[in-house]
Amino acid sequence: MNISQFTTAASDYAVKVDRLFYLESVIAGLVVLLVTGLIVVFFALYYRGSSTPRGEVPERKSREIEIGWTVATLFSFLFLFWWAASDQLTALAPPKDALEIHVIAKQWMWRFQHPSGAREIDELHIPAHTNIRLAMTSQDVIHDLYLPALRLKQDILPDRYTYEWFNATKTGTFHFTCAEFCGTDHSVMAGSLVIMKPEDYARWISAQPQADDLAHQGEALFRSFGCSGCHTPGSTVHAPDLHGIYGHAVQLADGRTVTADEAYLRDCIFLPDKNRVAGFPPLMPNFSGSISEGQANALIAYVKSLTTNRAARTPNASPGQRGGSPP
Amino acid sequence: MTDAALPFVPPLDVRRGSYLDEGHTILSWLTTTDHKRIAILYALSITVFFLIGGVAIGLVRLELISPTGLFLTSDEYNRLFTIHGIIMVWFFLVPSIPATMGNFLVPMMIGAPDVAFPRLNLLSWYLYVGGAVFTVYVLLSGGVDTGWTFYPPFSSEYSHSNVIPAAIGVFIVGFSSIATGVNFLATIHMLRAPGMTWFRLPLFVWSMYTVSVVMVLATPVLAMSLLLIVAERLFGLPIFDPSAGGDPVLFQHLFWFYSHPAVYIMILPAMGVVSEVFACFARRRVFGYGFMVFAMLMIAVVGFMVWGHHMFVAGQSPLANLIFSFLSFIVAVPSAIKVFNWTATLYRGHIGFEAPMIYALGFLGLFTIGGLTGLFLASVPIDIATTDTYFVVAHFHTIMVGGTVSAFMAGIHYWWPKVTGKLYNEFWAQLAAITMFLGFNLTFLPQFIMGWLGMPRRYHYYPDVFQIWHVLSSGGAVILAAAYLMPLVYLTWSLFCGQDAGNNPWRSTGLEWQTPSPPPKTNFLRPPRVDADPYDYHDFGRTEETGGEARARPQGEA
Amino acid sequence: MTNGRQQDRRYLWQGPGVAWLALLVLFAVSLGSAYLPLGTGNVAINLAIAAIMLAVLATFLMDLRNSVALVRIAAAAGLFWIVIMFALTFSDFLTRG
Amino acid sequence: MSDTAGALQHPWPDLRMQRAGVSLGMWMFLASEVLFFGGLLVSYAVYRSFNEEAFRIAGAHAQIVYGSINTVILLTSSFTMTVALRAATANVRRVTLIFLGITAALGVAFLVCKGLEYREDLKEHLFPSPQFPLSPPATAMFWGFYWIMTGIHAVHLTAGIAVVLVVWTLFKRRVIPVQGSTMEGAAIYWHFVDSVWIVLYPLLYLAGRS
Repeated sequence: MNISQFTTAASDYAVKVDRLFYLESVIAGLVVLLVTGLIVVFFALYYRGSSTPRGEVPERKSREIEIGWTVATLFSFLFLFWWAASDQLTALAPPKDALEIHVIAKQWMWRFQHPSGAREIDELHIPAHTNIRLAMTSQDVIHDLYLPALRLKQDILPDRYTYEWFNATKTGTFHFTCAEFCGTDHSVMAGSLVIMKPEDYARWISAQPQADDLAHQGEALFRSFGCSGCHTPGSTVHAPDLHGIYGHAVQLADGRTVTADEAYLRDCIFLPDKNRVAGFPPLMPNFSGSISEGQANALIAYVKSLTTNRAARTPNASPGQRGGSPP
Repeated sequence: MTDAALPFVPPLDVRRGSYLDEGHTILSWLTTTDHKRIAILYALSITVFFLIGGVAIGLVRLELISPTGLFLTSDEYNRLFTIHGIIMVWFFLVPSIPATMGNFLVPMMIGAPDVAFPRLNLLSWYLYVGGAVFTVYVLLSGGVDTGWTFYPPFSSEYSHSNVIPAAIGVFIVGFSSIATGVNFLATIHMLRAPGMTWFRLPLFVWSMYTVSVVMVLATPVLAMSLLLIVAERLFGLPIFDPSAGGDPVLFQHLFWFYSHPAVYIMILPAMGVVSEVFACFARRRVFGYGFMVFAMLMIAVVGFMVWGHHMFVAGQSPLANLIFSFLSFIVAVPSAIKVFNWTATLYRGHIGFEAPMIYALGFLGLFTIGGLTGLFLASVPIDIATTDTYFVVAHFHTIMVGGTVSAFMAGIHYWWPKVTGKLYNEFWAQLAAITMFLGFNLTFLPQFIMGWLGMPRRYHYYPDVFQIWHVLSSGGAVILAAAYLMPLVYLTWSLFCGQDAGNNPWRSTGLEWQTPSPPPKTNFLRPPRVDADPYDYHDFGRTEETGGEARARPQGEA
Repeated sequence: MTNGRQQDRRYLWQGPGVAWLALLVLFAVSLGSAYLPLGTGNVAINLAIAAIMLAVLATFLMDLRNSVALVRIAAAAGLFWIVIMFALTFSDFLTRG
Repeated sequence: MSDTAGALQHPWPDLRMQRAGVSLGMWMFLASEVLFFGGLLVSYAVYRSFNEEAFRIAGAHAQIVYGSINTVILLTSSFTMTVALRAATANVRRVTLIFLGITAALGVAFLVCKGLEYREDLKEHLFPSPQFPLSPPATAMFWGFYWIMTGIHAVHLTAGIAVVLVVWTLFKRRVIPVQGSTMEGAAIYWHFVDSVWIVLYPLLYLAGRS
């Protein structure tokens, strides 16, 4: 293993983080030099028994000094905060068009699912110069996907999605690892991040064992778990139609309005009573235990693929009252 | 140094009539309500735990010499660093300075015969022992592997180790610090000697005051968060269980609401100690006394509002990250002021190079480094890159071990003659102080570097590219261990063979020194009255050879 | 003498008695209001009444009214810090998005 | 009045200072206790704000009759405690002893009532377990809070009763004079336990009544 697998700054963001780090290192170095320098000078001048003249420091002067360095410190810290915060804020919003890869962490391994349906374990291939968004969840305890070369780290929680996004600029093989203590084999829960040229990635992904893409897998599951029995327009059971639901606002029974994102859809599968949609009876069975996180990802991908175009074909579909007629 | 007893302190035979003579049986110690004796009980107990915690981390550092381990399984490794954390935080660092020096000195520095509630004080030690019993049980029955942070759902559902007794032990010891805090606050408010106004309080007393506020208001939240973990693990009450809608991040909020202020519980007393030491050995009034007091109050209050900087990657909202980052930069300002003020205290002084001063200088250097790396971690992007790596490990050890333990040692050496009436060997003490500083830096500078390079913490096996840094760090740890053991030997030696110290070997102007050493049970031979500001060393400095003015005189003699 | 004695005795229970009655009335109002369909208003009313009850209890039964400033500061400190805890914890939960 | 001297304890210079000190110490302990319950309350608030509906469903199953009776009992006990304290300060020993006794009895009555309530709850399997009858899952969260909050409160109350009984015995046997600072501390603590209940009652019993 080579140290550059950790230290290479493989994205523009990583370069910015390094720049901030070096800036603060220089400031810290100067302060340490200042303090040590003063101590050495004072020791030399005012060592006990030395003949340097000493007198009182006037009250007024010492107050001025005191206020002076308080203000100076405050402003330099505010400056650092401003710099750090602007780096943080510009990196905040993930771009809309990002390539989305699902990450499932469990004691003590990593599973990745590409949009094409290709799966990997403890190894992640991604294209460079592409916005990548990792949608991550855990099957057991808290983990943390640490990508040293990208200077990124994000905890991964059970029953919740967290995200990391980046745009890698350097190709090569880098290290990634778990950074939140997760039990016995925490220290070996690691793998390699392979950043490839986009065309190489395209070649690589097409050479993967033929698997249906995630949405198609989801479609099959949608039928085999019996979801389609209720969630089809015209079904006799009164259940919300799912076409075009992703990304749109949903009115809930308790008066709240939420946006149907991955987390919401996931909750609908595992905690159906948590966010009941207004106007529908609580009939949805709880699938926690019978559907795995991986299958849930496929189902969610399928629901995301159901566009409004098809929904438009069904008559009477209006927001808040999606789905067929009452039984 | 010769006996420089101040004129009005009767030259007593040191041994006779001191608090040490109030009873020699073990029972007399176990039932004492004298704050000085309770301080000694605490000092002995925390030393035992410091050694246990030290052995645990010694094994860890030995194991880490090789990237593939030497003699431990991963489970054993995880249990060792967990027990190291639990013991060092709650059974050593939190009680270290407050329960020993604070107990001994707060009443003496304010001119009181004892703390406000002497029996509560004894109870607090028994609570400590109660918590200690659970922790020792955990240790003997196979340990606990959650890390000292007890994060659910690992601690509540997945760990197969002794989480419940470990949490109960910490829960109990928490009430010991609450009791100590309440006691100090009541003492400082109600029992100051005549003339001892708020702005005549020595900075050590102010540090005890502020730390007590933090102890009283932060510790209960830790107790509650641990209680909820126990309730979930023992009875299945689903408070943090994600499958019932619980949020593990909420636990982290509660935990850090205590555990970040806990860092200030560890560092504020250290600030108090070195303020005393700097003033005495530079023979100089502490520069900017008012600002020093204000800075400590600021730290105690704002220190409660920064806990979220431990959770920048935990799934906290970006806005909360921003707020906590801002407040963390703000809380660094008073710490910086203190560093400048200590440095400025040396200006125009008569600086001596005795052992306590070397330890205090070690504190100043390491606290500066620790504080500055704190700025790195307050910056969200750098924190995201370095949190949960050795960079963070090195940062907080520099504050809590480099800072607090150096100051603890400075205090031990400074007040050793006060407590025991004996002088230790100055040469060995200086050697130990310098060794400790060098050993510390050799241990933790490599950790800063490998942390920035990407070495995650709590790792049993690690990529071999980091081996060189681990070996250096382990080498430093050996030196550090030697430096910690040396005082144990020469201080014990001084108890039996040390020279008598006289009442005031450092010719300090502190009120605690204006009474025989070791002090009588009632602390003062006559109730003191205070008529000067603290650190009245300036006259003292000029008339170095003739001895100085005392700041307090017994009532009726002034 | 006897008269003064009796005055003393009345002082023992009179003030606290009024406070006690006030607390019982407040409790009844709180209980009754809980059955009105007010949505979130119910929680608000219940908590407001609880706050008033705490104030009555602290002022008249715990005698905070007559205690030294210091004791009042200690009591206020608890409240101030709990506000910090709520504000900053919710700064996360309410902005998670 | 002659026994005032016996009330003064080391290291206090006089009884007035000692009483102020005990009262201050007790209040600081209460500030600590406020934060202790604060951790619980903030958790409750977070979860309730995200599970409005579930908490309403779950709250409707709390035994409001027992809860309300207990509220009246505790409010009354605070009243009797205050009378006892005032009597003690005025050095009226007999009244002090009687009202302390009533206070302890009311405390015990609360616990008995609570025990009956717990029995009902358990009969309905409202202790979170696989047989837990309510849904959605966050209802179990509400009941988790119910058991923890009432449990911790009951522990505090038990401690309060023990303190009151000890004080009563010490007064009865004239070990310590009623005028000392002991009564002060006991009373403040008792009122605090009552205050906690005043907050818990609407959170646990009044959720989901409308």
